Amino acid sequence: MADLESFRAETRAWLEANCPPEMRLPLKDEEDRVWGGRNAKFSSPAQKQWLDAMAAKGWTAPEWPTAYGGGGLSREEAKVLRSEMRRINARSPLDSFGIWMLGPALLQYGTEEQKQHFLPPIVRGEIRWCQGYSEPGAGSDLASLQTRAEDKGDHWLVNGQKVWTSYADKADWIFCLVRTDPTAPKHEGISFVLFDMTTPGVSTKPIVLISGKSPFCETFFDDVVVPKENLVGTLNRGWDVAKHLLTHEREMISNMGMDMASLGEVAKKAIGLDAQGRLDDPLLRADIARFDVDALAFRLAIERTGDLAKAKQGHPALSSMLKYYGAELNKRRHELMMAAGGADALEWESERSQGGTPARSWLRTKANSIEGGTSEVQLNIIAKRLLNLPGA
Amino acid sequence: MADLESFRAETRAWLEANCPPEMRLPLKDEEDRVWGGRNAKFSSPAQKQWLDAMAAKGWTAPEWPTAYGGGGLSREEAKVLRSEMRRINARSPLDSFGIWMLGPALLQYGTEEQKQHFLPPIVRGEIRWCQGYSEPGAGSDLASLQTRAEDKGDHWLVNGQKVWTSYADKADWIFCLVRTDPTAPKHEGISFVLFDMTTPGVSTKPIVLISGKSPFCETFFDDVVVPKENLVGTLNRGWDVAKHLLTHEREMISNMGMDMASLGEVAKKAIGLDAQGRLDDPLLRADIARFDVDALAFRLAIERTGDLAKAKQGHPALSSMLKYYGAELNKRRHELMMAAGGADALEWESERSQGGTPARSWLRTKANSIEGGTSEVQLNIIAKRLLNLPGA
Amino acid sequence: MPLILNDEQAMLRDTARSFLAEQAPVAALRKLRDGRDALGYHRDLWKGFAEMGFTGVLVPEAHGGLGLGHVEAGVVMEEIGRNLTASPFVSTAVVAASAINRIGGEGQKAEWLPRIAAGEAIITLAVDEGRKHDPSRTAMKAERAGNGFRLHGAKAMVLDGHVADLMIVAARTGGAPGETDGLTLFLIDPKAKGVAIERTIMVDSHNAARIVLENVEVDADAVLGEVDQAHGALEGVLNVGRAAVAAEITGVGDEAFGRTVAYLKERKQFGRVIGEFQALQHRAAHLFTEIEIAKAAVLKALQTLDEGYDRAGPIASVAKAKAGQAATLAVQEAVQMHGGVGMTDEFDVGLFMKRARVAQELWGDANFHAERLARLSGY
Amino acid sequence: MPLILNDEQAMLRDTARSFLAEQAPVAALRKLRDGRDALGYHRDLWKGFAEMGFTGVLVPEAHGGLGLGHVEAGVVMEEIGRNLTASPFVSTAVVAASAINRIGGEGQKAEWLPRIAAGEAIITLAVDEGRKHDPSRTAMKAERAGNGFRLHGAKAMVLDGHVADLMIVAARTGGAPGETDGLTLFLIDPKAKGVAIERTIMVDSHNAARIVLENVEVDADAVLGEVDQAHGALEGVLNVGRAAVAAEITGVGDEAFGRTVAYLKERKQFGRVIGEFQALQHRAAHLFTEIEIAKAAVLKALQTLDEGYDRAGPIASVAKAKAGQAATLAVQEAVQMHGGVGMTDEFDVGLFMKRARVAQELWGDANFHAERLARLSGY
Repeated sequence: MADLESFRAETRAWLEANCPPEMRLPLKDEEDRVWGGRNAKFSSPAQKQWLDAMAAKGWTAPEWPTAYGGGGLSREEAKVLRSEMRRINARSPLDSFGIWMLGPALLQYGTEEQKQHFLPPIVRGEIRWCQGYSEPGAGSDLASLQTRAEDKGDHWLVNGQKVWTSYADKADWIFCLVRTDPTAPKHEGISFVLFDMTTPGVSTKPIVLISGKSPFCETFFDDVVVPKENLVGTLNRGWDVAKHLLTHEREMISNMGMDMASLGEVAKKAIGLDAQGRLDDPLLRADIARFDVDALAFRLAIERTGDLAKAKQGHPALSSMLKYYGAELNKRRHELMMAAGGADALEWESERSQGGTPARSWLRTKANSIEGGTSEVQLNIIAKRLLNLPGA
Repeated sequence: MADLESFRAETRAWLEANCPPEMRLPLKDEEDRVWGGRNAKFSSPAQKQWLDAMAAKGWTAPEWPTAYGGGGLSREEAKVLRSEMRRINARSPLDSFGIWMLGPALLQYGTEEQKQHFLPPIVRGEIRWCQGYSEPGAGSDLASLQTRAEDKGDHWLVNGQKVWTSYADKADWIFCLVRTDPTAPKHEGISFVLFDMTTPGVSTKPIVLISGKSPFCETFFDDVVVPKENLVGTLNRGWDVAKHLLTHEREMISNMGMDMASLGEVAKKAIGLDAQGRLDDPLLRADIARFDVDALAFRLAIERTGDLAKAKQGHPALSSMLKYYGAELNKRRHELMMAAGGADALEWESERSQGGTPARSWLRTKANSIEGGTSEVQLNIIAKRLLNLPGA
Repeated sequence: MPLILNDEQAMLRDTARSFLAEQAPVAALRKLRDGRDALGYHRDLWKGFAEMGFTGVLVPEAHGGLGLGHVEAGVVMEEIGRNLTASPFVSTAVVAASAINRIGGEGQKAEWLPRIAAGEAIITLAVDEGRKHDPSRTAMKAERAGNGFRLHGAKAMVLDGHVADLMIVAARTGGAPGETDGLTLFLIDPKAKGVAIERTIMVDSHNAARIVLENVEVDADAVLGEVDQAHGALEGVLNVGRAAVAAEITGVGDEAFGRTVAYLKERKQFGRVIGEFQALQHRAAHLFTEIEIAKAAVLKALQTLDEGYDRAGPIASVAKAKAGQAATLAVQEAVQMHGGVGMTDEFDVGLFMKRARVAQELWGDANFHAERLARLSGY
Repeated sequence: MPLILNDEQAMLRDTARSFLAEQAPVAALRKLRDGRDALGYHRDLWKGFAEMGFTGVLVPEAHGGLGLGHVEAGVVMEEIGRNLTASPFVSTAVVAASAINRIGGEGQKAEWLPRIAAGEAIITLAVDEGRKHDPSRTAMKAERAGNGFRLHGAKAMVLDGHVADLMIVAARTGGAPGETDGLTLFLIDPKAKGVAIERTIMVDSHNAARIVLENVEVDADAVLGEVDQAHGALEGVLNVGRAAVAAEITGVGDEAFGRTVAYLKERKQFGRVIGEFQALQHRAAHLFTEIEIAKAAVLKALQTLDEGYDRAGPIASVAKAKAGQAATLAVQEAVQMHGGVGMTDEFDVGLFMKRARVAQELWGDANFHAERLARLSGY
């Protein structure tokens, strides 16, 4: 504990010295996130400065081993780091599917060479990744995928189509599920491979969402050559890697909205207070108060689930619980944001609404309970794996 | 329309003259209802006076033919009667399973003799009925019933057991589902019979509910002799009668709580108003406001469903919709009543709480979504019959 | 009166349904949006509305309309909802027609009602100023100036503001924001000096604008109704708008629900039609129930406007609140049950969600109306 | 600190679990109820609590207790919840022990804490007066009289009031109802002249009473803590009570849920185990989630009381609100999913519903605490 307290003091001092003031303000909008990659875009020099400082300490991936560029922190230290960052409202220096999703899978299933090769640049935000899982028409039934990888001796030849590939048009590399044994049952014969999105034969087409944004793409593979060494894990056992990784995706989605400004604050600014100092929209106020109870409790449930896992008292399916609730909570948050925003929030293009940010964010959240396994799929998993209900 | 307006004026005048003032106050509690029957109990002379006056006009069953003692009113006239009764907060003169459930079935399936024999005393509140449907362990699967009626030439011999028989210990007669052909498939081979509860071999045992009350009984039949003429409808087609009657049971339950005092009034008295004239418990107030929206709209949905049926634009399964929503609404009403009542409402025996009336009523409502077909069964019916969803 | 449509009303519904499905389906809204149409509605469609008589549904026959009632207006609104039809119907033929017919002097009626019925004038009510609807908070000033008044202030969510031929503007001739006394309605020419109009592109691709009045001078005969006493009359007209929008939003929700049920019967996952999954069945059955209940409240509100205009406040609030809540659930379930495709702009369900959101906000959201009901009920 | 029990705490949980399941299961509550037991708790059980050290969980070792923390008290409370155990644990060993230990003078501590730890004194806090919890509305008067005070007024929902050896009574030495200043806590002997105690039989068959004080005179040394300044200290003690009851109610909800899941696996309808029905599966999965989230909030509240007693207000409110809401859903689903048998007094689930309802109300329901959170957050 004494060590932890001195770690806290050091961390606080370091953050104080290294986190630029602009990086202590809430995100203006989704565009304000830092995703890194070959073609990284920074909306301010402070963003780059903050990323570089954190990456140098390995604190973009605090719990990864230092050998692979990570922070090498214990779980308790990482908690301290997070709480100290929260104390000064420090933004996340880097949003990264590499850190949230691929990294943990590589640490578990990758070869030493793969770890050495891929992890350090991920920590530094130099490779931006996308995920090639879903295929047209497959929906929740992920394992019905059809994209084929033919064994051509020294390489795989990949042909097929993915959909809902997040930021495929902006990503440098893809981690991708392909069918390597078409004769095997559905969940077998699938492998997990990595390849560069600039490989000839890869093309992407953005999908315009109801938010008017295109975070997702359709992605096409036409005779794409993938080196054999880019297979992660065992041949035809890619489903294991995928499930491991889905757990991390779920955790990522369940955390959505945690870095948003408080609803009460937003509503107060938008609507004002009445003579008794209460938000001047009593029913909305009631909803926000109840939301706050749920959101604060949920944040603690995330923490507790991690602590349980660390103490080997957890259950892998608890990530489904967090994914389910986190997604529903974030949708609720944005419904309330829209209610608080009123007429202003309904504008789609004006400067007043920052180009329709409230409405576009609201619409975007509707996918939270679809992507990474629908809420219905999460409930099925809870019923089956945590409650052991029959036939679930 | 002119006729209707003169009917309204006459009705108003008649009610003004004949509805005793005590019968214009809200029910004090469930004990305050008038059920009639051979051993009718009236908690005040006004109750009897009111019942007799209404029964003389046939207005305990306003839409039944006058030939059977009913009011002979058109649907529109009956609506006027109801709205005029509501205007002066007139209580229902009689609560009666005979009027709500058996009567409509007899009008549809009974012989002329049966109608002549049973309906007039039902209108006058002279026979109190109970319903013998559920059997131990059957739950929602009503048709799995085991009570047998053997054909003994001039009579049936009934043996078996029913459960959840409402007020069997207070009822004069029972309408009862019995298996007359044990070899037929589940829904076939069931018949619908009526018999006197004083017939030798009939015994009842009250079931104590969580409300501490015993509105239900277990009912046992041990070689009970039932005259052949007491069969309603076709032999072995009792399931048709039962379904018809269940529709009326559903309507009855969906109307629950409609004669209760307004939640806002109750809460105002219990909790008081704040400086702005609002209920001094802002979140409870929000819940009550939303409840009121739903309850007012639901009352109109009941009316509309009746109007649709009358105009042959309805669907029998709409009764499931009303049953489902009405039950859930009444449960919600009583949850809010308990919240408004606070500590006082938690007392179980005191005079202050009228012998625990709020808590007992609250607990009793929990059965609303179980009796007469569970909410789950109603939703199944809606999915299957109104939405035509597959496999429902 | 039975809580169902009578034969004539049912016929009107069928007529409106086939007319709109043919002339103004969802694709027509997409065309306006994607082409960044300057008007924001189809002029030919509006002519069609006039030919069908829809524009004159609430205009007395003496002024060239059909002289029908609010139920009939609601019938058209519901079909507009089903098709997400963008048109000046609610601003002009429902709210402005009601306002001028109910409150206007004979001269005002004679001038404007025939033009509404003929589809020749677009007229809009400008009432809200802040983010949330609340007429009593009107702050726009109207000071006596010479023979008339000088108006100063700003309005938001003015439907069809940038294409209107006339605006009915609520302004304060007395009292302070928060008070009901001191409100007056004015007929303002959008081309008058000092009027600035900014069209706001909305999430639902329906027309709205912000209006700034900078010392706009009008004559005394620009007053609609009584000076200082507009609050009651305005509430009456708003109740018409609320009930009408409740009808529209019910159409939006019901259509989104219908499309969802159809999808449930067609879409396969894990080797089964997803409509077989009981969890989805129960949610669909619950949603069906909510929508049916909303329909009853909406029809009752419309009937009450016809039978006892002055008593319609509470039921209009019930209808708007209930319809808003049911439709919100309907579009949420629609997107969720459609899964990924429901999130794409290419698919229609998102457009239903967008329209439901704006219609929910218009003239008071479910919170506003439940709150109003609580106040009216004295708790 | 990790948001899980440490090894010692887990061991205490296991001990408490087997002790209570054996000594004070639901059947023990039925026995008290059906026998109309005069005490309302089992005296032998209370001795057992003392022998196990539970009674002294929050009493410092110097005063004969275990000197453990709030997490440990909560661990016992959760097991009490699972078994619906009726005992003076929360009134005496949690709330009164905290109050005297936190606020009391050395003499008061030396007099009462050892007796609490030994299970020899039952002490209760009397704070609420109206139907709903709200300490600031305290109206009971305490006027200066001679060397001490004269108390006048009435209290409701006084746990174990009719068997208490001492009452800690909140009264007003200044200010007016609604104000936080002017509150003082008094130690009152239930046998003192002017004290009238009415035991109230409650829906959950747990002990509660109404107390009327009619000009009850006490010396100055009956004051617990500072005159006029009790509000802050009282809130602190109430936070302990709230977090502890949140732990209990979580136990109530979790046990009701566990029994329901077991029933889903066993009960057959239409030829299938009802746990196979997806609609029920999803509701059960949702409920599981709500309960897990509540558990996290409750543990955090207990840990915060241990780590930073004065910061515990908001998290105690989150815990009480969330636990109340989750348990309410749990008992409702329990009765519904059990169907008819769930409605019978013979079956236990109804008792869980009854206890959850009372515990929800005690020291602020979910509405009270969400409201408090809103106020603390400045909206």
